[in-house]
Amino acid sequence: MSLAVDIAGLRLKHPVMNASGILGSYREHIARLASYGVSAVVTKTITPKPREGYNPPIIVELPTGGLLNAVGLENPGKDIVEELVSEAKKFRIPIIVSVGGRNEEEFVEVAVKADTSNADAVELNLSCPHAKGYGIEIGSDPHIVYNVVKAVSSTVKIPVIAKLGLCDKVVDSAIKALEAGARALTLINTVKAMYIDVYTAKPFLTNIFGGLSGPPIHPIAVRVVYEVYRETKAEIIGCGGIYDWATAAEMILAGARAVQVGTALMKNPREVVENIVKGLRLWIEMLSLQSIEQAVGLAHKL
Amino acid sequence: MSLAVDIAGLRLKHPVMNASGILGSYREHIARLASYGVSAVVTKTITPKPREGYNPPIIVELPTGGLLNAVGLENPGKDIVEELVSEAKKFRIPIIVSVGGRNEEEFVEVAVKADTSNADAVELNLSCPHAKGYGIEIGSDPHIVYNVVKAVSSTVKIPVIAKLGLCDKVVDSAIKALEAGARALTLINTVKAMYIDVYTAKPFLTNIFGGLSGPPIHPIAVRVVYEVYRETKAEIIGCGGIYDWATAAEMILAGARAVQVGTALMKNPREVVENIVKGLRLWIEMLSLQSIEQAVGLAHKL
Amino acid sequence: MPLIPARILYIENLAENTYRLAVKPLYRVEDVKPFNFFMVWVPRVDEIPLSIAYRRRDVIEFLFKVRGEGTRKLSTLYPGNLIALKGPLGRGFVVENDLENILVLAGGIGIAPIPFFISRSRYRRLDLVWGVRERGELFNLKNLYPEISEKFSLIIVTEDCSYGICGTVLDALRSIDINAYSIILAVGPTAMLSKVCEYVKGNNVYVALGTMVKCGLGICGSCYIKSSTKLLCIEGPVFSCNEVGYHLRESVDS
Amino acid sequence: MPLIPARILYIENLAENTYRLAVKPLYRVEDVKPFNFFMVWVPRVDEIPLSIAYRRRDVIEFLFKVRGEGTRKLSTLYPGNLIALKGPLGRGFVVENDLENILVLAGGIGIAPIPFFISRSRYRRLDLVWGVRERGELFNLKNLYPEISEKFSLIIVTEDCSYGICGTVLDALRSIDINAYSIILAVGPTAMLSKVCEYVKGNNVYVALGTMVKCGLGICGSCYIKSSTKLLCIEGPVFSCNEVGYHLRESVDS
Ligand SMILES: Cc1cc2nc3c(=O)[nH]c(=O)nc-3n(C[C@H](O)[C@H](O)[C@H](O)COP(=O)(O)OP(=O)(O)OC[C@H]3O[C@@H](n4cnc5c(N)ncnc54)[C@H](O)[C@@H]3O)c2cc1C
Ligand SMILES: Cc1cc2nc3c(=O)[nH]c(=O)nc-3n(C[C@H](O)[C@H](O)[C@H](O)COP(=O)(O)OP(=O)(O)OC[C@H]3O[C@@H](n4cnc5c(N)ncnc54)[C@H](O)[C@@H]3O)c2cc1C
Ligand SMILES: Cc1cc2nc3c(=O)[nH]c(=O)nc-3n(C[C@H](O)[C@H](O)[C@H](O)COP(=O)(O)O)c2cc1C
Ligand SMILES: Cc1cc2nc3c(=O)[nH]c(=O)nc-3n(C[C@H](O)[C@H](O)[C@H](O)COP(=O)(O)O)c2cc1C
Ligand code: FES
Ligand code: FES
Repeated sequence: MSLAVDIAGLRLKHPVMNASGILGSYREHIARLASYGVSAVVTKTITPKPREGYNPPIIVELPTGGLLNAVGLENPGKDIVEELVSEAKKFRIPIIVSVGGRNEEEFVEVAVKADTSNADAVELNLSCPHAKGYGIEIGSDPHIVYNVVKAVSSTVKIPVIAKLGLCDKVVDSAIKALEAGARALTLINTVKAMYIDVYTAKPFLTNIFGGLSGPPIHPIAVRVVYEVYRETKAEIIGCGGIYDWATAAEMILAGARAVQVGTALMKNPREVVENIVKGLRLWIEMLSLQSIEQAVGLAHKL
Repeated sequence: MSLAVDIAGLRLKHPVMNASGILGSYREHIARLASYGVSAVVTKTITPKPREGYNPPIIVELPTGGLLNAVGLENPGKDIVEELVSEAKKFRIPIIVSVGGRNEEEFVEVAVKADTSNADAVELNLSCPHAKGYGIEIGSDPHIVYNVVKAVSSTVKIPVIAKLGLCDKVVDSAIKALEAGARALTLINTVKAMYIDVYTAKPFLTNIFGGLSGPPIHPIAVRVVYEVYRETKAEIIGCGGIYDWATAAEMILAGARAVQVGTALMKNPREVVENIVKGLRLWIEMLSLQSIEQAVGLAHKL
Repeated sequence: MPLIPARILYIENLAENTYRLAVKPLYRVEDVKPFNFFMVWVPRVDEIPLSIAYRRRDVIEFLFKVRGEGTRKLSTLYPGNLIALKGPLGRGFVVENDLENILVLAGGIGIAPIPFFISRSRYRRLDLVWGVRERGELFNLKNLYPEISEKFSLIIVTEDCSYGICGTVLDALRSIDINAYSIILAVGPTAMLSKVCEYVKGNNVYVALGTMVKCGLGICGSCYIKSSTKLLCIEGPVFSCNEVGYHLRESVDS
Repeated sequence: MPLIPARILYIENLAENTYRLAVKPLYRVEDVKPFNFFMVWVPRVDEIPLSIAYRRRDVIEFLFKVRGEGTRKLSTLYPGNLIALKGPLGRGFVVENDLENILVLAGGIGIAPIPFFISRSRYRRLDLVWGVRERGELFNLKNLYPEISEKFSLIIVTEDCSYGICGTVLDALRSIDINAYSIILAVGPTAMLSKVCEYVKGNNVYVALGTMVKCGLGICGSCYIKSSTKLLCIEGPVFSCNEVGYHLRESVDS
């Protein structure tokens, strides 16, 4: 019985990686992520130049569940990529560099850096809901998605993964990303939301708006994965609200070959990853399947 | 200190009504809703002809929080409207008839029935995420929104409220609805989502997709209310995940003059409504305001 | 209360179109009371309300009759198959008073909740009248639930006179001295319940209704009681005749 | 752990740019330990990490120095104003062993967590060396927290020799017999901590770091310890010198 999966040409020993933006900006972060037991590390979204991000408060746990964040794509810029990749290699763990930009050139610039640094893949962040110019404006327009993915995939040798967020045309954007050469899709990013402190009558985040993550978005993310898989049969990395084996299994049944965990790494990250992996193993056995890959998209067989 | 609000020309003794689809199809439902203590009753969405809705399962509480439903706009058709209105009048409580349709004519048909039955307002459901042809396809296209709202508001005398859901262009749709004569907006409906049972590897709902409601969507709904209020200063009824005074207060601070409660009426509905109303009163006092209307949109004053 | 996956332990044909289903929930189920029911998910086919017929530690039993697509499919599942339960739903109904004399009238598969009701209730005496159309619908209740076999006396009535007393439950009722009972409880087809409520007046007469149940959560309203603000899935399924007289009359007519 | 609104009870200027802030959370706060900290929200201005300086029943006290916009604005708030707390964060650090002799070295506002540390710890003896640049930065610790005034002896050091011993905390440390202590704990500017870790070797030397804290939840990574997999907001802020030697050297150089 095997938990290994192939995704975007990478062979992973199990399907669980971290989601971009959970650590992943510095060498030390990579080592810490490796210690969580993930099968591949995904870096923080890296832009050509360093970005300061927003001033705190940038994050808050909501009384209605989940996390709201507006970090603002803080990152040390593309020069860090080499260091991040070489650190991951020390742990013999695949590394996917998350790439951000405002236009095709910026995406290419960072992706080339990842390529020449021997990263295993790039994940194009086309979907941040709160970093103006860097995010969901791109991913919600299938044509821009096509152009960005095409520009990158025709330049770099390593596999290109497109990360899309919740938007009306997410299925079209997915189709365009694949046409443009994306080997896989990561679905979804956070969902634009906000939190107002009722005692002071003021929005809490400095940026006012942020991205909602964690359990609240899980059923939305599963739906997006299901819809995109149904229309494309693409290789999908499911992301959004996964915190245990069952939330991961739902993603896999909807069509994901691998999953990313973000918010749930906040508490006891090692146990979280270990429990998901263990739980998936038992689940595959319960379903009497030989491998986890056999479970991919199974919910489509009615 | 007053909790009374004016919304769409209706004077309500406090801001809390039920959301459409929580009961509201039969005379008996109206009486039950009245007993919950709401300041106005909103009917189930009524279409010209009776609709059977989907076969069970149509609803499920999710392990990640909230409710997923695909009732499929089951309703007894427009002939029920008179009975619903006259029942509400017995309790001297304003009644808002939720209207559904596949095209302008159908919306007008039901709205006229509401008008001639002396309903206090109609709420056009432009945003159901799971009833094909009846919902979010309409609300996510600002032009269609304009046409439907215009058709209804130029035909009926009673106030028209447009209910919109989460979509990329929700602000544009809101602007169009107001231009077309909507007196107020209800924001938001449920969010398209799904749930897969991992033990049988099958989608749970008969309809596969459903609408997510309850606390998980609250921060998204507050964001939509905030954005729409910022751009339009419209009269807004906030809806989505409200279950206590604080979740209601957030909506009001974001720009809502009134709120609707759906999912939270599942358990102890009388207490839920009473606690929200009581809590809002104490909150207004804490903020040293004279009336709840003074709190509307206060989060925009940074 | 999220769904609870449950594994089928056995499924047994007891009588004509009548099945006994035992399931073992994979997670802990909240405390259940007699007349609580579950929405039972038959994957990709239906979700149907079934009363708890019996509970032995972590095994829950149902008794059901094949009616349509959902119950038919359920009857064809195998031990080991997984279904899912939503519940316990409804308010439950139990008697806990050693002074009561109870008359239970069950019509057809209306027998389903009775074993659990008997097992959990305390009373002085309980007489159960179980009426069916013909003997093929019968099964041996006392053998099935030996733990409660001493707790009640059973009178069987068949409409075609193929077994026991000849006639309907109502016929049997007419020959019974109802003043001997402090509680009368009827479960069965609406027409039968309606007649019971007409025949015996009083606050101590209860009926378990069977309206359409679509959500089970008090939201969709499909289970409303006519001319009442009550919902079966919240305040039911057991009501006193006073509460549902109008509903019963209207439902039978239509 | 969602935000906890808290009302300012009083805010007092203790010394040059130094304030004492007491707040009453509107909801129950989890149990707090010494060296836990809160992210303190100054509405629409900033969110800043502040150590718990003291806790009396449901009142939480902070001691803070004005550094930039956030702390400046905080210092101008009034009693009755509302702020919000995120926490308690970090792992906490407390001594609970009657045999220990503890030497605490506090530089400047590094004194902030010490009153609570003293109040919650058990030990044989605790000597506190508090160093500041000039006497204007000082305030009367023992008067402020009379409950703990007997639990430690205080040595004050000023760099400009305006009060107490003349010199830096490091100068004072050099004149102390460090072998008399089983635990040494230093809180203050990075340069000071770095020198402490260089001067006293051993597993029993601890420093409370002050990296950038942006999320406090172990997610953003802004509080990482150089050449370590540790995060201050999760495993800190107190570390043994062994764990953070490289970090301290690097941070001081840059
Ligand atoms: C609280 C409650 C407890 C019940 N307990 C039992 C039980 O323990 N054993 C048992 O055999 N039956 C019980 N029933 C009845 C049972 O739910 C129906 O027989 C079953 O839902 C029929 O489903 P179907 O798909 O097989 O038939 P369908 O083809 O759906 O319908 C056949 C007939 O059954 C009735 N029915 C259908 N759906 C429902 C529904 N959701 N709720 C109520 N009635 C419905 C209708 O009158 C319909 O004409 C109970 C009903 C209720 C409301
Ligand atoms: C765990 C911890 C506990 C602390 N406890 C206290 C305390 O009890 N009393 C006290 O006076 N100070 C304490 N500090 C330091 C305090 O958080 C900073 O002085 C404060 O954040 C400065 O904010 P500002 O907006 O006023 O200044 P800014 O203008 O933002 O910055 C001024 C300087 O303060 C430092 N700083 C700024 N933001 C942060 C941050 N988020 N985290 C860490 N350092 C920062 C930087 O070095 C910067 O140069 C603590 C810091 C940490 C990490
Ligand atoms: C604090 C934080 C920072 C994030 N930063 C990024 C980022 O830089 N790039 C990106 O593609 N996604 C980012 N995300 C989104 C996550 O990668 C993920 O898509 C989202 O959080 C949903 O997954 P979750 O529910 O498991 O957290 C961030 C999320 C959080 C909570
Ligand atoms: C079971 C159910 C049925 C609903 N039916 C309708 C409907 O008929 N028309 C409508 O406009 N909204 C309908 N809604 C959406 C609600 O009115 C509301 O917009 C949504 O549930 C969010 O509010 P909540 O989180 O308070 O439930 C329904 C919601 C639920 C849960
Ligand atoms: S079944 Fe939906 S309200 Fe009772
Ligand atoms: S402050 Fe964000 S990880 Fe520690």
